[in-house]
Amino acid sequence: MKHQIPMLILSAVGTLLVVSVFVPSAQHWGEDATLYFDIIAVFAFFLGGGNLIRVHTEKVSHKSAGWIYSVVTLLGFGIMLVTGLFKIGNPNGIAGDLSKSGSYFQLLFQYVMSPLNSTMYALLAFYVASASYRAFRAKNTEATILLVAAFVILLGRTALGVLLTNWIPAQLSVLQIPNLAIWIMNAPNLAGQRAIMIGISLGVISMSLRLLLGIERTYLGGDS
Amino acid sequence: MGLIISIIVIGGGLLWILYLSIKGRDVDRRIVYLFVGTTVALAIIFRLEFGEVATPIVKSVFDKIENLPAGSKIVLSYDFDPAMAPEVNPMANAFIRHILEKKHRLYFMSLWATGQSLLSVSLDSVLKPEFPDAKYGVDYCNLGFKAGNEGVLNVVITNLRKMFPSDANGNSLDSLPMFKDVESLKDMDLLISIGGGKPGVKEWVLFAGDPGKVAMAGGSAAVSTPLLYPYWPKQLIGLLGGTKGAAEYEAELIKRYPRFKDKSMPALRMMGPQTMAHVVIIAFIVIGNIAYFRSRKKGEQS
Amino acid sequence: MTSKTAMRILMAIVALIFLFSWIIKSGSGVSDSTFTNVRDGFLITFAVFLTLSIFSFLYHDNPFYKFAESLYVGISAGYWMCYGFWSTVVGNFVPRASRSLSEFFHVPYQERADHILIYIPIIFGLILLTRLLPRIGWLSRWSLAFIIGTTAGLNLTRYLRSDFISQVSNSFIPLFVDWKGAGDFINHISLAADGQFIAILSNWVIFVGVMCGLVYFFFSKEHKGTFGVASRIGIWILMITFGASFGYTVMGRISLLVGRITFLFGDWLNIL
Amino acid sequence: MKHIKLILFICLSLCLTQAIVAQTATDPPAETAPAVQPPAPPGNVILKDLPNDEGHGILVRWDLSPDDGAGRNTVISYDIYRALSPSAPDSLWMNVGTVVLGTKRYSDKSVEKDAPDFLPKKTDLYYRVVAVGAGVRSTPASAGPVQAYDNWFNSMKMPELIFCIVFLILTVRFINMAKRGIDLYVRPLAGIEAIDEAIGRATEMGKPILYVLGIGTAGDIATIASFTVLGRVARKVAEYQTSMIVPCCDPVVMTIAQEIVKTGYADAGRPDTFKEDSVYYVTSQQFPYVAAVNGTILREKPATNIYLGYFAAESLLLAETGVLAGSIQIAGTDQVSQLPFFVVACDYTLLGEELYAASAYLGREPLLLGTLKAQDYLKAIVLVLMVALLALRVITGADVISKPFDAPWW
Repeated sequence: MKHQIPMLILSAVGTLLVVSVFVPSAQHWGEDATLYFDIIAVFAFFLGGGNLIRVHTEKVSHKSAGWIYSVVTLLGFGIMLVTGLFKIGNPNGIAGDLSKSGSYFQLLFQYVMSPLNSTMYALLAFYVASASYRAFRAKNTEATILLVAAFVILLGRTALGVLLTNWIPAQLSVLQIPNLAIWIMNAPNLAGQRAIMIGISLGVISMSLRLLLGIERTYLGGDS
Repeated sequence: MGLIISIIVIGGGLLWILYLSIKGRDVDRRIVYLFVGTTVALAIIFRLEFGEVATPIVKSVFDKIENLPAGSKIVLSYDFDPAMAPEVNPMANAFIRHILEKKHRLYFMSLWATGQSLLSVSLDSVLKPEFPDAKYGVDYCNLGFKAGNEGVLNVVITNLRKMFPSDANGNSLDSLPMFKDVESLKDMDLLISIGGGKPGVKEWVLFAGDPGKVAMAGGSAAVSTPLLYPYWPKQLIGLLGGTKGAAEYEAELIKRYPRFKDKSMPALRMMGPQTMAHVVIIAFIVIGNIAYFRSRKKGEQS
Repeated sequence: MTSKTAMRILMAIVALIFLFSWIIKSGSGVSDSTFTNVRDGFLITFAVFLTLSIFSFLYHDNPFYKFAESLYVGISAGYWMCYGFWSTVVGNFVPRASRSLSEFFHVPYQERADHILIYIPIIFGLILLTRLLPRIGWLSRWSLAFIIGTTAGLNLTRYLRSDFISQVSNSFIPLFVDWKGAGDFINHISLAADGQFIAILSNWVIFVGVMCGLVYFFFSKEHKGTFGVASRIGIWILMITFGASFGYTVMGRISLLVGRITFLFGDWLNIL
Repeated sequence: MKHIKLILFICLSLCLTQAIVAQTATDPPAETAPAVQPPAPPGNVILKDLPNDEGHGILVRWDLSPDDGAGRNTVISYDIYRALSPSAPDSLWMNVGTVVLGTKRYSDKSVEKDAPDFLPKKTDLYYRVVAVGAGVRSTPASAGPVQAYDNWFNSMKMPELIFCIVFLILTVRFINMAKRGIDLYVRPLAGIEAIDEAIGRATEMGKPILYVLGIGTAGDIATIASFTVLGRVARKVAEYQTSMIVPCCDPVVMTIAQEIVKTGYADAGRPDTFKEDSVYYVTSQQFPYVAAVNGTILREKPATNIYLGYFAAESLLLAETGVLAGSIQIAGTDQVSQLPFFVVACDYTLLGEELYAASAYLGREPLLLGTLKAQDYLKAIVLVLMVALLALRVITGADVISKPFDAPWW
């Protein structure tokens, strides 16, 4: 019972969506199911929020290590929630666009969330540099090919590539690094991406089919 | 002048790291970090700039927007977050300028909530000051964000109003003139998604461009650009990849419409630091490998 | 003890710098209202503080970083929840569910005969939330099944069309572009980027590359003989692909750093 | 060259005719010409149900008015009207669309019941097409009745359906074969074989195994594939009596992972050794999550890190930290942009499809193996098709094969 009902729901919804692609008169059923899916997806955000509250209040109440940071998290969460749900400071009141400029929600986004988010990513520039220096080794043929291709792309996408190789005559212009970079993107890269894409698509199709047929059941937890 | 100082600092630093690596001494990763930071900072402070020319894959997007008859319907979807913004926001702004300059109708939407907030910034900093005549609901409108990723696209490609009963400001779509002849995204002349994660340009091709048979263009963060190449030129008419793509588009825009010359064109400005950083990364790979092969040789000898 | 004192001194210095920045920024505000100026001055200073706090992680994990990170967790969770509520619950559910609620939220009400069906996702959504209650948590699998069923159903046909059929059909490209006979080809052979030879070469690389790549992903046969050669070429093509990917990713990451440093120099220090 | 000449010639002659027309037009009487005469109506209006739709569309076609682009050249656009009766008064004829000159067809489509121009199903409808000039309108060309009905099959989707059915048949066939005990061969994959080895190594070192499911949701295919592998790993870990850490990025993923690991321990006969807090939820934010996992890696120094699932930018951060901690690293994802970093920094990497195959490899269950075989056969079909069509092109020299899937030839 615990397993049959979810499997039934899954197969029914999935099959409906597949059928709605082929059968025009079932199309609006497919649309409805997708709309429902989107609404359920929002509850996943709520679930995330609920979990966050649970985890961090536990930490605070147990005074476990770093509980003070949990307070910060909860505070941040609470402030964002209040400014957003009540649209505080929104010039258009409750009917206004949530991210209307001037609203506190948008201010918090612009000056708190946005710098945090982008700086987190900016750290990656440093990590890439360090990985280039420490980990990027031409240890075998494969790695060497990867390395050379990466070189050409890195040089080819900047003005330096032009400066270095614009002496090459037009007859051999594909050897100019910017052109070579474009060629790599258009030919071998395209072929490789396509092969991976076809492979992955087959994998996705097969996995979807397994799910619809009820063969793949791990999402229920456990193998049984 | 700035270029010379930068070259001296960067070259000197690289030689020093090369020396240390050959000696077999470990260079602390913090020194690597500091070095990268300094390189980029120097290039930004000295405003190193290089010229750009549009490559075919970028040019084809530009030409498409250029050649559509005035009043064409174009969707611009903000599918990114602040973390990708430095790369893709310049594209979005360039698209807004180009589309409104050509008097097309512009429909904004986003599959990422963060895209919605960033769109607000774009509207205030680019659209409203530079195109004061553009009227909301007639020349442009903001549909806003919906949760549900590709599910949203699956619905709007056949029925827009089912997913968006109203725009981001709560106006019913039927009250906006520019939606009069729009039933679904199939009625659009061009779809542009600007993104870099999931959902992004790929999902737009899969769930909107392909099934709806609508012309589709993309702007994507560099990370996901290579994997979008197989869709070009059939499923995507063109693609702007990373800062480089944005810079090429900005260059093309300025070439055709010189009035934008004094507007901020951040991607063009970013290409200088970009070039310097690429050189440093390549140098790191070379230095790292020199050290690696030396140590391997020593290992074989002993 | 000494490290604690050092930490305190550091904290004080940081606080002083940012207080100073706040005052300067508030003074240089452009708005007429003092409150707005002081607020914006604080916000921009705070943004800088957060930026630098995160960068400080490069040196070592430290309380500043931990603070910024914890704040980020809370803020972004709240952010997405608010958006989920306003865009989907208010935007898509309310207009179909109730007229008075629609009026309250200022969204256009949609009269529909089958509006009772709109409660289906709400029920599934509430079931999903049972995850938070240990005893009936297993119920949430029903909602999960709905979610997975939708993605599986959507993916099945979409991937089939766009990533399988379209990509296979896109691979049937002319292998002899503008072919006017071998004599003509040899007379005009060149390595010009827009020349005929390169165009033909590209198409051959794509055609052979896709085939060899697929051979590499073939699980049913050992990679030996001709098959082995093809799979070897396949993995090389894949490695070039990864190289290109690496190059582009590095490019992207650098752009983000440029963006951040531009923010620090331009918006904060005003030296650009 | 020849073409260019031809084009030039055509252009020239066009200009010439234009000039002559202009000349005659500027003759004095034209200037004071009476109000423009209404254009001739379009001819031969044909109505048809719009194919491949859900029954709310009519395809209207007509022949151009003689004055469209020729004749008096006065047509600017066409208005299309719809009514429920041919004798309806003018006020009941609803304008459902306007198209520019030179257009010969219009799809009248409206699905929403509340829309003012809603097109009802299975109802007699009548249409009028009017040619519109500057301030003048032709007499309407009418047609009808016609009914819109829903189609039971969208013929544009034929290729998808064929492939769906082929795939389904192959899958069922191989599953049956596997169930009957016929041995299905799959070649060894280094990354998969390394997993067992790595668990052994962890046992020897007395250090835990870190299993990261990525930042995907429970609905992502990569995550689902990873779940299956997690089950096997958990069973092995329980057998070897090692410990494992599974930090999760998604609350739903976490609860499923918890149950999977629990089941794995139970299958190994050691349900008592399962610790609930070895599978825990960190946060659903990407970078805070990575920072937390990195912290765990540096503190615990796991013997093996397994990263399987959906990964984005965190791939590089995790992998590099793993290198610093000296762990053996096995990774796999279907995110192509992250694969290079895994390839560079990890000891073994499952590339794209190999990740999906991993569950079949580890379990060797007939059902999973069967679908893997079906995938392979479809790949084989593609390969054969590519070669065959290439041969066909070389033999016939025709370009007919370049669009076998594009055109609706069926």
